[in-house]
Parts: sequence; structure tokens; C-alpha cells
Amino acid sequence: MSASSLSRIWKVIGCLAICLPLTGCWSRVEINDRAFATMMYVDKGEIEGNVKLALTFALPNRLIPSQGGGGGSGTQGNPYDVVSKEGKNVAIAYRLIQSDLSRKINWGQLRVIVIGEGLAKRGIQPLLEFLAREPDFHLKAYVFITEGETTHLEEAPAVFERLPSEVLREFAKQRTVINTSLKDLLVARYYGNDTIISMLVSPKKKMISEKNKTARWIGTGGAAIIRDGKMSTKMAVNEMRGGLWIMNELKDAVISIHSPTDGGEISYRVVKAATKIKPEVRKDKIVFHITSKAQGDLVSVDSDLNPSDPKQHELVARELSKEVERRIKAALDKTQKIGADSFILGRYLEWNYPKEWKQIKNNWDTIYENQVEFDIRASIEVKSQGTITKSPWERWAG
Amino acid sequence: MTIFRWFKTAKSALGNPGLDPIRSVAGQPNANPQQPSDLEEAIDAPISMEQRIGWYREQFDRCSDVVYFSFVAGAGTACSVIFIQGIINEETLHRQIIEAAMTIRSGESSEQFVRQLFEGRRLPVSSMDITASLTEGLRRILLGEVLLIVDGDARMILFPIEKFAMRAVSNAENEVVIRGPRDAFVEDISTNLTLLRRRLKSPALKTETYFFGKHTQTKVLITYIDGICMEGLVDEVKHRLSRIRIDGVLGSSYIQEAVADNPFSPFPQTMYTERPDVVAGALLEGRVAIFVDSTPMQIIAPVTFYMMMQSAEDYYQNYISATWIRWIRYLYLLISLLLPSLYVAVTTYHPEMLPANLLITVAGSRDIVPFPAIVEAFLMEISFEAIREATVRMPKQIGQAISVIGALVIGTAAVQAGIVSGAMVIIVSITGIASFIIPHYELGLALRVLRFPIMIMAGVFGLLGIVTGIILTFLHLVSLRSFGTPYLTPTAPLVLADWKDVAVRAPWWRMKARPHLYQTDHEKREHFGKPKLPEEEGSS
Amino acid sequence: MVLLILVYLLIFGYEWMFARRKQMDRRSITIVMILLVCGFLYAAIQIVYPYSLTPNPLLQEAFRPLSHMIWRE
Amino acid sequence: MERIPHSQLIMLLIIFEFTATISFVLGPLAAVSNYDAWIALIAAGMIGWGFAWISYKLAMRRPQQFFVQYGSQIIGRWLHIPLSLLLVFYFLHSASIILREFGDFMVTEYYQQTPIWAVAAVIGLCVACAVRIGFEGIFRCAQGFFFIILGSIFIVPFFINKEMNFAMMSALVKHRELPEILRGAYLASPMYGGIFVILVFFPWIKNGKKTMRSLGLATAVAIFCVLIHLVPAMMIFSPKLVGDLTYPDLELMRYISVGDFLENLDPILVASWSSGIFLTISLYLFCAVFSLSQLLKMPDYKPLSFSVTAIVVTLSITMARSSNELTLYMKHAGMLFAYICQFAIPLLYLTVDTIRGKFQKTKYPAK
Repeated sequence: MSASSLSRIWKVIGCLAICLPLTGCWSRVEINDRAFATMMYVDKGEIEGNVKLALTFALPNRLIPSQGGGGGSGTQGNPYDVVSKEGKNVAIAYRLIQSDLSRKINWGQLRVIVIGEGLAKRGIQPLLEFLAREPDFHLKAYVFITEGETTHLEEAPAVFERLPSEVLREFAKQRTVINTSLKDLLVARYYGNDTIISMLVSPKKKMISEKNKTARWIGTGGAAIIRDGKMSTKMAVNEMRGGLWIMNELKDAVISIHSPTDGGEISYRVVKAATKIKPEVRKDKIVFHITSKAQGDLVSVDSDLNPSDPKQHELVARELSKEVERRIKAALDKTQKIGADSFILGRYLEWNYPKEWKQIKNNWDTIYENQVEFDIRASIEVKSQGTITKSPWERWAG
Repeated sequence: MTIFRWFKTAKSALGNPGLDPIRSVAGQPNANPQQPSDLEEAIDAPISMEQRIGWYREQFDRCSDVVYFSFVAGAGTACSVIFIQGIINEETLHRQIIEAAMTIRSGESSEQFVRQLFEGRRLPVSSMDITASLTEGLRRILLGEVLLIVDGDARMILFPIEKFAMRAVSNAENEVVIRGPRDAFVEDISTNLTLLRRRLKSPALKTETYFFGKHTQTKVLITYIDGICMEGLVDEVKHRLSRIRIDGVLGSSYIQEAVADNPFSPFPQTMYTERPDVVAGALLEGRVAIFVDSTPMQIIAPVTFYMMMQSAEDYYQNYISATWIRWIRYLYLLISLLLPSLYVAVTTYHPEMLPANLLITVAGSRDIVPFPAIVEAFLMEISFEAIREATVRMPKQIGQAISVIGALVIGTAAVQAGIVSGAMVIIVSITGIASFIIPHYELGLALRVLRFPIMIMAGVFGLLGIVTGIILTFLHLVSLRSFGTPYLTPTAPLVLADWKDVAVRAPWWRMKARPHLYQTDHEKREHFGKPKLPEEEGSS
Repeated sequence: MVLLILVYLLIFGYEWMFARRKQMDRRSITIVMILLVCGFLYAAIQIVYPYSLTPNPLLQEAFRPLSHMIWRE
Repeated sequence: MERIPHSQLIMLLIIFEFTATISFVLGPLAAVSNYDAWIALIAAGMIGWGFAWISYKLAMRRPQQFFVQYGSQIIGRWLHIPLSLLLVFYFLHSASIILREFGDFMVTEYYQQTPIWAVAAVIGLCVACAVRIGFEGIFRCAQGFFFIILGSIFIVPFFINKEMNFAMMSALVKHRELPEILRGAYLASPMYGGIFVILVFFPWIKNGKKTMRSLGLATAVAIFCVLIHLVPAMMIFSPKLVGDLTYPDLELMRYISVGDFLENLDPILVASWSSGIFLTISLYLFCAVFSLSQLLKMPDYKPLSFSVTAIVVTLSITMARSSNELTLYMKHAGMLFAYICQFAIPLLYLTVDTIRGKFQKTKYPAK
């Protein structure tokens, strides 16, 4: 028994001794030694060829209603800060920022990347290279392009949310803009590197929340078409909405049409949109059949149309479908004009016609520009007419 | 596998009659496997009473509580009784032995008196024993019996009329239930046995007696239900008991430690209980209960990990709510083991795991704390352990004061002073509550102990360290056995049939078979079918 | 290196105790010890000469012709 | 010796087959066989099962004896000893490869500052303890972890179905290229062929005749487990990106988005999955230790566990200088080595035994 208990002692000593050198805790970084980057701005630098990187950090000590011990911070100043540096590439700029910070940068919470227009026009590949290699980045991170310089956006206060990154995340979650993630950019590389990224605008506005000072407001506006890794043109908001239809990302949208009867405005809220894309290879061209289905709920009627009349109703529904078709068409035409397969329709071809795709893969951009046709069909069922069945206009008229 | 080999050798040892512990008839104290060494050989009593009393006086030298009383019984026979004051029923002694012996019956000769005395016809007592061995007499006196010496006869009579001071049967204090029976075991073994007998009125309930402790001579009963309990298990229990050599047994845990399979494990390998209904239930499942005198906690063996996660209340409640409560217990078992380490691992290694808003809150609360998370966790956990221990050990009134001070110091003051973070206080409190939810105290203790090494691992390796800790613990549990039954029985090895009382608490009409024990043949229980609805009953 | 020696010493101590407790035969003890020494030597060589031979390049050499056939590179 | 029931065998083998596959083979598989990856995977499973069939046939010739002990009766002592040593080396090597890949994974994804030997040593400690506790300890451990590991594997597709692009289904059906399938199967089948380890401890399996069925079931479940990660990964990332990612499964887990709270639970999933890795390494190591002890005619295999684990840990750290080197090795030699050990050696024994049996019918009545 003594030998066995001795061996137990050995075992315990052994475990401890093995643990001892391990107490180095190499990767340990206390939570209060980390700086959580919540948003990343990348733009072209002052010097030609340089990149300007700006990171938004949350400042936890200002976000907590501190009681007593915290040293009375709280309402003073914003609960976040933006640090920006310029470097030859993103990695260098990042090292520069890090060397200026007392805490270690943690990428784990980074969900939004904003690219400045200038850099986007120069090409987003160098940025992608950095983002894709760093293991802490989530491929889920949303990517936006901002109109003008990113600096404007950096200045915009987050009015509704605690942090500006939350604002952009909510934009993406609501799906009112095309939400392009890092993953989509990476996938696009395999199909000619064309894609679409929604754009942000930051107009100046007098803000009541900021004591009536003029400040910038973060808003959405259109999208940028990326051709071969470079931003080539902008897409207007309406066209971008069409894009949402194509990408099957539409959650809800309000579409206004002119009444076929008297040209008054009729607005519908479109929900449950679903789009199917089917390619068809014909002799000399490729046709994409795009079929959209959705449900429309009446929002408002500014015309003499009687929504409870089935005949008129059908008329309006057809008009609504046509409007959607027009929107989709507009979006596609825009991309086709510059030969950028932004919606990556090529992959549908690859999935369904693997052999044909192999032949045309290499000059897909030109084929897309010249030999692709679209057959767009939208069918929107109008189901609900809202709380009231008769239009208030009707009474006045009657 | 070592355990296996050991088991085999144990079996073969059992087969050897030389090592077989001496069987005794129920209720009848028998020759003890372990006697005080200086009295090893039985000394035959000489005929002369004086000589015998002299021998006893010599043995009980300087024992002021031994009473020697000599009297002349009927027909002029000189008798004397030897007993220890205070541990016998003097009333009985007086009325039924001395008074009855002293009555003079006319025409009774001395020889007649002695013959009738030894035949048990002279005295109105319920039980008596005859011995011719001085040493046996000595031992029995110490057990609280009265020794009657008759002059001129080498035989002596022993009257078991012991009466120890004892507590009345009262409410169970540690295993409280709401609906079930309230009575709990007391320190007196015969009372305890009656509590059990009252529940199991069956001749199949066997109780075998042993004595342990060189100086305490503690009575130990092995109880089991013949026909339900495996023979091999009883033999195994006896074999393990037969190895015990000990000075004194002051509580059932002495026996518990002596019969454990793996003496180096923090986990309890036998269960204790103070509730007679729990013992009865265990016996009905085919287990063995070991009663130890002078302790209200009796031992049940074999046990499994999951048995200790069950409370007696589970069986007195509606089975659906009992199942729910059981799941809550499993959840909190994990929490009590892992929560502080998870907190440490997540905040120092994997902050990206927390959703942004929560992360900011946690980071903000930790911002002013001067210690690393692991140190903070250790500090808090250790002070919490101290408070818990202090409250348990102190008298109730002081205990309350301690808990108030503790709550004040740890809860409010420390946070306000910025020494610990508010989040950590929450974590520690939840952990503390979680560890109270585990019904079996010893299991809770084991988990409390294990929490600290896992915390260190979490501090060194984050989640990987926690996983390592869990794996090592699990490996230990998997290799652990309680009297041959693997400790994690229904899950590893998998016995799906037993999940009825582990994953859920099945209703009684579904508990058709007894739980699977090592080598058991898994016998069927008496059971009834699912109760029918009135309309079903009517139609059939 | 210090760590390595420490770890190996620990294993050695543990095995030694285990052997004594189990009263293992001489042969088993010798085998275990030889294995320990081999492992230690291998590790030590790898530490002292970081570019010394490991089994992988050897295997890779051995299978080179076959793998060429498969991957046609 | 208590024998291993089939439920335990199946559970351990499921874990054994899919944990390493799901994390380390998904990428290369998708890179090589593109949209056909799922067919390649199923084919690989079948091939692996076929390999195990040979070992099973061989083991069934003498169901009461251990392979290492009777092997010399078949092909003679002088051939058997080197071949057995080769097998032992294969087990050790496989264990250290998985250990290395696991270490690489942990170090690149979660513990950038931690040296790889620390990770390897910690897992090594667990593995050594498991082998020390013994054979049934590993199996019971597998049983205990089984539901947790499987549960964490199964919930992933439910949480990411929103992100999947179901239109890709047509591609999964329409693409069919034989060379791609073959290459994929070539890459993945050693992961499934690993189950030939039953040869080593076959006499311990309760009711050995049913083994093939259990192996089939285990393989089928393991294939399914990998598929429910492979197909969503392809649907979300497209096969090319899956092939491009170092650890596609991790990215898949990170893609979970159900509410804010469950968004970043990948470390938890990785934690449960790493217990599967631990079991896989334990089984390989156990086979190595057990065969070695029998080869050296030792009465017990347990004393070897620590020393052999130490060798495995050192081997895993030193075998390649970078993860690139390891990938190259796997591509050029690892698979072939696995094929030789899983397929060629048992086949050799089986053939020789059959031929011998024909000549000496009295000794081994042929079935």
C-alpha cells in the first residue's frame, strides 16, 4: 500500500509539474486588456497607393452606468472612438493602429466593413487578402461602400444605437439594402470577380438629438457595381431594389404604382418575395428565366380605384407585377451594360450546365454583356387590403 | 481491468472457506471475526463464583461504572450479576431477573433451581443466552447485557436488556421532502432496524450482524432482501467488511471508506442516507444497506452517479414534475462544476463568444477590477467556500450573522470598492446555488473540489482546458466502480432500460424492471399496467 | 529542453513506481525503459538539431513514384 | 475481460470516423471533387468499409486469437514482425498526424500565442490517461460523449439553413465527373478505412460475427454526419471556397446566425468536437500500445501508455515544420501509407492464409 500511495503522490506531483510550465497562459488576454473593434473603415490614403484604415472601438467603461467606484465617467463623450492610420497596406496600417493603442485589438466583434469610394475604385483585392487571412474575422461580416470618403461616416453619430456599427448591422439585417458579406466577395472571385455592394451616404443634417448641431446622418443609398474587383458604376436606389429581387433577399418593400385608371399613386407592401432563376442555353444565346413571386398588401390608394372590385383589383395586380419586372430589368440592364455579372448569374449556369459553363467560363464577362437575355416574370398576388375595405376617397366622391 | 482482476481474486478468496466471514443468524450476535487481541482465546470459566468475579474485577480494573451485585436466589443458591451501569434497563433487571430469582418457591431444591434457571423456566425474561466463556461474558457485558453467575455452575447466563440513552425518532434534517414520510434514522441501531422493518414486512429481509472496532465494538448490520439482491453482491460486501481492522468505528463513513473500490477518488462510491424509505427503496432495487450503530446515516451500496442526483422526493411527486426537476438538477450540476471556469475561459480567451452587447457590459464591469479573471474567480470562490463552511459549522444564530456579513462583503462592498466585478458576483452566486441543488452532499463536495482544478485549466487553456478537465474527470468516472457496478451505469455503459429512472422519472407503472447492477439478472418487478381512463375501463 | 527532461523524468518516475507496485517482471520494465529512452533521444535530437530526419520525408521519398502516378504532376 | 458490446463499438467508431474527417478533410475533398464531393464521400465510406471487410474476414479465421499473436503462423515470423511493427508505426503515425492537425487548428484559430507543444501535451495527457485506464475506459468514454458530440454536429445545419442556397441542389445532382469522384474518394477513404483497427482487438468484441453489420452502420452514420456539414458548407460557400478555406467546418459553425446570442458559439461546438478528436487519438494509440505489447510478449499493455504517448507527442510536433509540409505529406505519402496498412497488409495475410488453408485442410478447415 505504501508503494501505491507513493505512486499516487508521484502522479499528483507529476500533474502539477506538468501544469507549472503551462501556467505561462500564453494566449491569455484579459477582457479589460482588449480593444474590441466593431467597425472597420478602409479608404485610399493621402499618398498615392496608400491605404487608410480606421477602426471604431467600443469603450466599455463609458457604456456602463457606473456606480460609485468607476470614477464618474458616463455621460461625457461618445461611448466609442475611431482610430485611423495610413499605411502601404491594410496590415501595416493595422500594426500602426495597434502600436498606438494601450490594449490589444480583438477582431471577434467586427461585423461591418466600410470601404471608401476611392479605394473601391482602385480595387478591393488587397483588402480581401488581409480580411480572408486573419482567422479571427468572420466571413459573415457585412461590407458596405460609402459615397465619398469614409471620414464623413466616421463623424456621423449613432443616434438610435449605442454604436455606429449597430446601425449598419441593422441595415443589413432589415434587408432594405443588398447585404454583401465577406463570403460573397470571396465567392465572387471564382466567377469573374463581379459583385454588388450596397452604398452608404452621409448627408449633413441638423440633428435635434445632438443639440441642433449640424452633423452627418448615416443613410443608405443605392449600390456599387464591382467589376473585376473594382467599383465601376453606381446603381440608383430603385435599381438596387430590383437587385434585391434578383438576389432573393427582399424581405419587405413598399412599391408604388400609378393606377391604370387615373394615374393616381397606389402603394403596396410586398412581402414573402421569392425569386427563382433558371438558365437556359440556346444556340447563340443564354436566357435566364427569372420568376418572382410575392404577396402584396395594400398600403394606400391615392386614386379612384376601388380595391374591393375584383376586376380592378386584378388590373392593379398586373400593374404591380409589371412594375417589379421593370425594376428587375433595370437592375440587370445596368449590370449588363458594363458587362459585370454582379448578381453572379454565372453560377446558375455552372450548376445547371456544367459542360457549357466550362467552355464559356473564361470569357463570361463578354458573353454576359452580349449574348445573355432575360426573361423576367413577376407574379404578385394582392391579398390583404388593410384594415379598411373602402377607400376614404370613395366617400368623398360618392 | 485491474478492478476486474481484483474482483476475480476476491471471488476466489470468497470460495475459500478459510477466509469466509462467519455467518451469523439474524439478530443473534455471534462470534466476532475480530476480537480484542488480548482476549483472543476463550477462557473457560472456573466453577467458583468468587474466582470468576475476581477475574472480571481484574478485567474491569478501575472501571467505576461496573456493578457487581451478589445475592442469594431462591433455594439458597448464591448468584451475582455483573453489568455496566447506565447502559442496561435496570427496571427490567430488578423486576424480571433479581426479584424473580429471589422468590422462594416452596420445595424447590438448589439443583432444581439451577436446572430450571438454565432451561429458561425460572425467570420471566424474553431472551437469554448461556455461555461458559469468561471472555464472551466480558464482551457481552460491554455490549450492555447483564451477566448472571450462578455459584457452582460453570455456565453463565446473559440477558440482553441493554438500554442506551438515545434520541427519539425525529424529522429528517438533511434530506427534506414535502410529501414523503418524515421519519429519519437515529443513533440507535435497533430503532433504525425497526424503522426499516416497519416498511419491509417480509421474511426475505435479512440482517446479518458484525462487530467492528477493537475498542468500540460497533454493531454493523448487513441488510438485504433475499431473492432480490444478488448473492454475489452480499458475499462481496462481506468480503470487503472482513478486511476491516480498525480501532474504532464512530460513524458510517469509517465503514464507507473501508469498502470503497477506489480509495483515491473524490467521488463517493457508496451512498449514505438518513431516510428509512430511501434504504427500503434501495433494498427493493436489489442493493445492500449497511447499518452502523450509533450513527443516523446508513450506507447503501452499490450506487451509481445518477442515484445521487435523485432525491426521495422524486418518487412522491407527480412524475412529470419530478422529471423536470431532475433535468434542472443535471443542468445545475454542470453549472456548479463549470460556470466559473467557463466565465474565466470566455472572458480571457474567447471574448468573441459573447454577443456584442453582453460583451460590452461584461467588459465594462471588469474595467476597474485590478486582478486577472482567474485570480478574481479564485478569490471569490474561495471566500464563498469559507462563508459556506462557516455557516454550516456555526450555531444557527451565528450562522445567520455570518451569511449576512458574507453577503454584504462579497456582494456589495467588494463590487463597490472595485475589487471584484459585478459579473463575477453573479457567477459565484449562481454557482453556489447550483451546488446546493445537488441532493447528495458528498457528491456536491466532490464537484466543489473538482471545480478548482478545472478553473486552473480554464485559466491556462481556455475552453480547451475545460474540455481537458472534463475528459479527465469523465475518464475517472468511467473507470470507477461501486461494488463492481460501473459508476455511470445507464449512460456508460449504455443501459437504455435504466434511463427510465435517470433521464426521466418514469411513472411507477412503467418501472417494470429493477436497475441494472453488475452481474444482476435484471429481474422483473411486480408491476401494474398503465392506469386506464374511466371510459376505457367501461368499454373493456 | 529542460521541460522535456522534466516531463520524461516524471514519466520515468511514474512508471517506476507503477512497476514496483504491480511487481512487474524485469522484461516489461526493461521494455518500458528502453522505449522511454528512445522517445527521449528522438525528442532531444529534434531539439538540438531541428533539421534532422523525421519519418515524414522518408515516407514521402518512399512513396514518390506511386504518388507521381496518381497526381500526374 | 468484459467484452465490448456492439452499441459501444458503433458509437466509438462513429466518432472515430467522422470527427477528423469533418474538420480536416472537408476542404481538400471539396477542392478536389467540387460538386461531386458528396458522392466522393459516400464512395470513400464504402471503400473504407470494404477495407474493414478484409480485416474482418482475416479476423474471423481465428476469432478467439489476437492478430499480432497468430500472424506469425500465417506468413512466418520473419515477415510478420516487421509488418506488425509497420502497423504499430502506422497507428502511432496516424495518432500523431491527427494530434498535429488538431494542434495546428487550435493554434491558428484560437490560441495564437500558445506553442503547439502545449496543446499537444495537454491532449497527450488525456490520451495517455485514457489508454492507461484501458480499453473499456475508451469505449465507455465514447458512449458518454457520443450524444453530446453528435448533438453538437446535428444542430449546425438547423441553424444555418437560412443561409443556404438551395438552388445549388441542381448542381449537386447534375455534376458528375468520374476523375473528380475518384480523387475525392482517394483522399477521404483512409479516414473511413481506419476502422480496420478492429483487427487488433477483434476477440474482445462481443459476438464478433455481427461486426460487419456494426461497422456498416457506424460508417453510414459517420458519412451522414459529414454530409450534413459538407452539403451546407458547399451551399453557403460554394465548393471552391470550401476548398480554399483552411477549416471550412469552423467557418460553417461561425456562420450560425440565430438571434444574437447563439451567433458565436463556435468555441463550444469546437470543444465538444475536440473530445471526439481525443477519442480518435486514444483509439489509435491504444491499438499501437496493445499491438506493441503483444509483439513484445508483455503481460500487460498499460505500462507502455505513457512512454508511447510521449513519443506520439514528440512525433506530432516534429513530423513537419509547417502545416504546408504536412499537407504535402498527406497528399503524396499519407494516403498511400494508409492504403498499404489498411488494405494491403490484411489482404496479404488473408491471401496467404487462404492459400495455406487450401494446402493444409486439416489444420484450418476452409469455410
